[in-house]
Amino acid sequence: MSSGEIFVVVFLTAIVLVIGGLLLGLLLAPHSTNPQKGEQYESGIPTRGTSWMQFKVGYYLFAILFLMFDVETVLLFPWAVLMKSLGVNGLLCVSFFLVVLVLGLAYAWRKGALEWK
Amino acid sequence: MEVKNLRVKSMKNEDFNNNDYLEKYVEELHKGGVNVAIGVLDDVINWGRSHSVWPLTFATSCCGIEFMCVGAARADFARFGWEVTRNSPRQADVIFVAGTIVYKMAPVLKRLYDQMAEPKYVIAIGGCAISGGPFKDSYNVVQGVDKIIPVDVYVPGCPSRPNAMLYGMMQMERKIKLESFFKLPKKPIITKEEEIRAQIDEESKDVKTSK
Amino acid sequence: MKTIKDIISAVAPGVAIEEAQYPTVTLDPDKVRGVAAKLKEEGFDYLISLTGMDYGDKLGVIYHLSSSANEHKQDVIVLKTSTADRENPLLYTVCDLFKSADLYEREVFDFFGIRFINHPDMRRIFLRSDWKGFPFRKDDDPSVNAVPCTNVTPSDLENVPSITIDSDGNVTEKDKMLFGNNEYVVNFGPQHPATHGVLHLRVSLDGEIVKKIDPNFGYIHRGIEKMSEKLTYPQILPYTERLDYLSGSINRHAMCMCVEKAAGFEVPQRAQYVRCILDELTRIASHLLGWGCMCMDMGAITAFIYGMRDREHIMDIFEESAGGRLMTGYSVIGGLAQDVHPNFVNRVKEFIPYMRKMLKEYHILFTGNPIAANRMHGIGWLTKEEAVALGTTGPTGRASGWSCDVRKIAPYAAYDKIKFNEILRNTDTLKGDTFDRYYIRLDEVLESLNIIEQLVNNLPDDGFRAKVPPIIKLPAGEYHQRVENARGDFDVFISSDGNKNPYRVKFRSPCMTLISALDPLCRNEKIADLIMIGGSLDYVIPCADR
Amino acid sequence: MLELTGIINWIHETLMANIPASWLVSLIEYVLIGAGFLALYAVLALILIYFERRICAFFQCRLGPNRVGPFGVFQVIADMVKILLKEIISVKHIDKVLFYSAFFIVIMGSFLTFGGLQFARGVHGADFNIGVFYLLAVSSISIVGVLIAGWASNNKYALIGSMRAGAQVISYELSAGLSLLTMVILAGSMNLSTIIEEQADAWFIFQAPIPVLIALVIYLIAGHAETNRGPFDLPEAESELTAGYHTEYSGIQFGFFYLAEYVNLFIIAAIATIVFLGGWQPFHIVGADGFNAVMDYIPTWAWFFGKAFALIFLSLWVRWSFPRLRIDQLLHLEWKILLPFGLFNLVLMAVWVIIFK
Amino acid sequence: MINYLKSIFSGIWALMQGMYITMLNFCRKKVTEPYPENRGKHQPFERFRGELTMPHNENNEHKCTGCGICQMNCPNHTIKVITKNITTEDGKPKRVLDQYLYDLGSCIFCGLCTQVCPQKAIAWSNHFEHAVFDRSTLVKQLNHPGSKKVENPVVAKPAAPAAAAKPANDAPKDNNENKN
Repeated sequence: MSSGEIFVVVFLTAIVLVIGGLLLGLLLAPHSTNPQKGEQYESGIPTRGTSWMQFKVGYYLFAILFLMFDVETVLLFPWAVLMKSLGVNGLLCVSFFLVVLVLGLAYAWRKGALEWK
Repeated sequence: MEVKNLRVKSMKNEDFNNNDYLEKYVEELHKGGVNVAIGVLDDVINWGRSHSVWPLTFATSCCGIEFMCVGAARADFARFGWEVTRNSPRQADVIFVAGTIVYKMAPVLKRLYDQMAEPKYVIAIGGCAISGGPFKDSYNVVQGVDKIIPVDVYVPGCPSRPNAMLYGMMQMERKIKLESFFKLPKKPIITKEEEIRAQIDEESKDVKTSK
Repeated sequence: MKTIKDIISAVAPGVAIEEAQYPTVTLDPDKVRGVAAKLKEEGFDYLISLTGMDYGDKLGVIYHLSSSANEHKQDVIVLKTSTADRENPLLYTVCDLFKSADLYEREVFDFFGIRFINHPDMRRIFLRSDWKGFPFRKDDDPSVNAVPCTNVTPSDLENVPSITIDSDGNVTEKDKMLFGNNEYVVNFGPQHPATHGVLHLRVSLDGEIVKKIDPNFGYIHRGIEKMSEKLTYPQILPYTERLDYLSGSINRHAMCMCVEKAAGFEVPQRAQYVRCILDELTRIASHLLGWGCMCMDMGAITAFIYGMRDREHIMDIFEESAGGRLMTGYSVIGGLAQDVHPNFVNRVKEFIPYMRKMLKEYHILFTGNPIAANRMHGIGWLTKEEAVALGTTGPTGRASGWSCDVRKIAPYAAYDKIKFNEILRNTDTLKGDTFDRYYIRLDEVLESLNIIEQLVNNLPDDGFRAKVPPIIKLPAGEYHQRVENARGDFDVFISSDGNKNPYRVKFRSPCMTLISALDPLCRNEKIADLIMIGGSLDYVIPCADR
Repeated sequence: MLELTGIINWIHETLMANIPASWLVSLIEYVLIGAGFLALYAVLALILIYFERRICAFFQCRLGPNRVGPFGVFQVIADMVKILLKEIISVKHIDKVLFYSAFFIVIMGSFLTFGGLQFARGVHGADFNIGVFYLLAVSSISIVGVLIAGWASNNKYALIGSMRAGAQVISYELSAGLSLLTMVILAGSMNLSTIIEEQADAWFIFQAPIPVLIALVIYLIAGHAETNRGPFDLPEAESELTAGYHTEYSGIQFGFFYLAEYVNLFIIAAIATIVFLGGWQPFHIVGADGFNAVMDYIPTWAWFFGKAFALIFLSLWVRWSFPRLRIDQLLHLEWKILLPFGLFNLVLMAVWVIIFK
Repeated sequence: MINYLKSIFSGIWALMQGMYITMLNFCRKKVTEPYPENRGKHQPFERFRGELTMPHNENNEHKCTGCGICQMNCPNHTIKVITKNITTEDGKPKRVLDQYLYDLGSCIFCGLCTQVCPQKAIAWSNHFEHAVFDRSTLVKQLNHPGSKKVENPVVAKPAAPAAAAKPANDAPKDNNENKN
């Protein structure tokens, strides 16, 4: 049996699990209604205004940093697999790449981009 | 399930107070006759539900400290499987009204209770929650939470000992075991419908305008 | 050194000084502010409490002032003022002089309807904004208010009225909104695991950063002070325990002492010693819980459970002798309800070395933990001046270097017979951060153990209770008693008209001032810090709400 | 021998012998595989929940669940029954599509990762030649679920929680990836089967102790953070945000988050076991044949789960010892400690491989 | 750089010490009281105020005269003493206790009632298992049905060991002399 087939089977099983569980809850569980039930919970006090507002950019900055570094890491995987056969030459070539990466990190560090503000 | 078949580990039926209430309760439930298949299913489901009662972390005053003691090492309600205290009413099964409820808090308690998912239960702990207790004569204290939400078990004390709370929780467990799952919910819901409705309409207006 | 009378006659020339328990000065409403300002210059910078009064024909306010300087630490000056206008009573605010007056004056407005000119925030503090009447007025009928079923709307909470008067004497009233329309305001509490009760904090956030906090009280306001006016003195005792339930015995002790002093009862030494032991045990229990809760606020649930585990030993001692765990009901007017249990001394003696050992473990587990230490160091600075202005007494004040321990300032019961140190932190920098407030509690536990050790080894044997008449009546007058409870300066103020019921009872809650410190401490810190600073202040809401 | 391969082969042969149509055999086998995965998934989650509750209680000087069934083992079953039959509240003012897809994505992420593991000799799910890559990819799907759960709920606690989750998980993804990258250098392959085969004589941790140990520690910390468990439980920080991103979810919806949290815990331990500790390979000492034979006698699945549960115990121990990090500490730990160490370790491993291999 | 490494290693060391403490507690004896199993064996301490009782002797007699002092002293009207007038055998009218109602649901266990009772007719028991489903069952009648006041109050002592508090009048002799 191929891995692709197993992947599809696992995928379908997950769908069955979620939908089955949800259906069980929706069909069998008791229900009651009252006007406050669907309201958002905020420690028992009505919410002020909407929650969907512009949010702080800080979280987003880290997302960008992540994107940069993660793509670089992904690029290293092929080298890693062949590391043994490439030997010292491979390491030297990649180390140039790594130095750029480290410099980037050092720059971000120095600039204070890694601080939470 | 009959009352006499009720089993709580290491406790006898005679050890519990107020058994006559449960007998009456079962009698009322069985009025229309019980389907055997559903009866067995009920027992299985109620076995699960009664052993997994997750409380909402809700405490207003002194009884709240004793409630914390119930969760701590000495009394340890984790033994019964009740230790998964949820902070969101959506995920909680039982609300322990541990402490005084004043006029300002009453709507909050009501809202929390309303927001809980069925099946839900209320345990009133301590004199304040049962009857206003020490503050019966106060101008600002609700004289018993049963005025605003239906209460299943009353645990007296001021504040009640941790073990008394465990006892109250075992009473709750017994009551859940007797219920008929497929007939839930059947508790009266005391609501001043129009009031709450009107207010919520207004709030959603607020939301829209601020968008 | 100037005597207190010199100071008063200097700042308020020509005013009669009444010789009661403390030097008392009665002033016209428009003079109070000037005198208070001058007194503050003279070093009387700590406003202990501000008590509203209904004299029947007049409505008034009593100010208790004291000093943070060593020179006058033991002195208390009482200022009184009143207005005859019951329809629209107006007084001048002192909240710009003493920050703590901010909440006190709101409380007086809530209870008596006295509005304070120039006070920036004249909202109701404890009762709902739609409450009718002012419950502490003698002629008020609170029964017109029904149990409400709906929450007040957010905008109702934010509408801040204030009243100002310009130089020409024109009174203007205006309303403003507390938060802007686009602010991200999140409610923390009343049902929240980390607000230590039912405090409601409206927090304006910018991402993770706290911009402004508006504490909203009253979710557990039971009106104990008003109820006390209808109760006899022994009947008030159980209610004092339910104010700050974590220092219940200490509060009860305060009330007992106040009545005993006023009525002139002699309390046996044994009772006094046992009361002190109980007080210190209560303090340890409270600090353990406070420590545990603070750890839990920071996510260390195990530490919380350890604190609670060791607290149970104290609960056992209480239960065995007094018959109650939290509410001991042990001190009564004249002494103790019953003699201590024969096991009492042994249990206490066993507990002391056990607790010392556990304290070491706490330090290794949590104090030394780099995550915890990093979170606490340098967060939530409270300078000494700020602490005095806010009136944050107790461990919080002492962590900022303000020596404010009532056990030292005005020793009561057996505290003058034993040797102990007042624990202070950061006396050189006069600044206290969250770590100081955290650490001082564990140090105080250690010191309390020392106190208990001295007391329990020298327990006198002269009976546990004095003879008191079955009906206790206090002579007309005003009585004030300060004690150091686990959170700070807890005061009982009784105004008696000679009956068996008090005319007015006021409890000075240390917690209310602690909560008022939340906003200045948490600004520009993170949400996680807000929770942690709240834990380090260790307030108990029912004490603040009363 | 108590190996599972025998059972699997037996089932396959029985089916082949009795059912003529090969497509039907395949179908039945698919269903069996699905059911097997489902059962393993659920049972593991239940065992882990029980395990955690008991262990946590023991760390806290108390007993933990012990009253439902012998030693309280049926406690989690009761919980499951309860949570399955709890009402699902229809919350107002939400983004319905996102709200209902959030837990679906979370479950999908953890289930697909689960399907890529190797449980014993010959018992494994999808085995790609880019296995490590696959695991990294699918395990990071869960965070999308968490993010949209917080956003769709229209709840302020949930939103802050999910924002934190976003910043946290993507940051730690980096370190997890780097430490796996380091191991790929040593293994020379991304195929999980090959990686495990490579460790037949000695687990990787014994082949190159220093770099592998550093990588293991980094991976465990990062993995712990990715599962949002204490001391990295900022997204649901109970004392701050009540229930964090799943505040508005009730009944089985919340149950899915709960389930995924525990299975993710297992997945992190399992990946660490496979990549660092030899997967299902028994403990072998080169040359000591008698000893090796004894070790071989223990079934491979027992080796795998034993190692995984040892790592899980470590993780619980950490969780119940430490306070929660604050968000700036969290990012400090990742960007200023783990990432530099990870990069350094990468070079160290490369040098190690060049010198010793 | 050195500081950076130092801080990391000292941090790891401190964290490991913390883990050592939790492991220590992991191996310690657990402090949990197995509550429902230890019922009867490990009741709360004798003095624990669990419930107000009126001790009756073997002849179903109690010591309450129905004076109502406890009712007056109760801060929140938990006690209600209902008396009735009867004629004794020798023809005199007499006021005796009819019903002694005690509302467990609002009692605050302050102990004032037992402290002031001149007859020591009421006492605390340390029973604490009171949880019920029905609020009305918490209002209890303390005098047993058909009971009457004991004729010679000097003989009988209260049966309950938890005679909570001595009344104020019983306090030891004047303390002033002990002082100096």
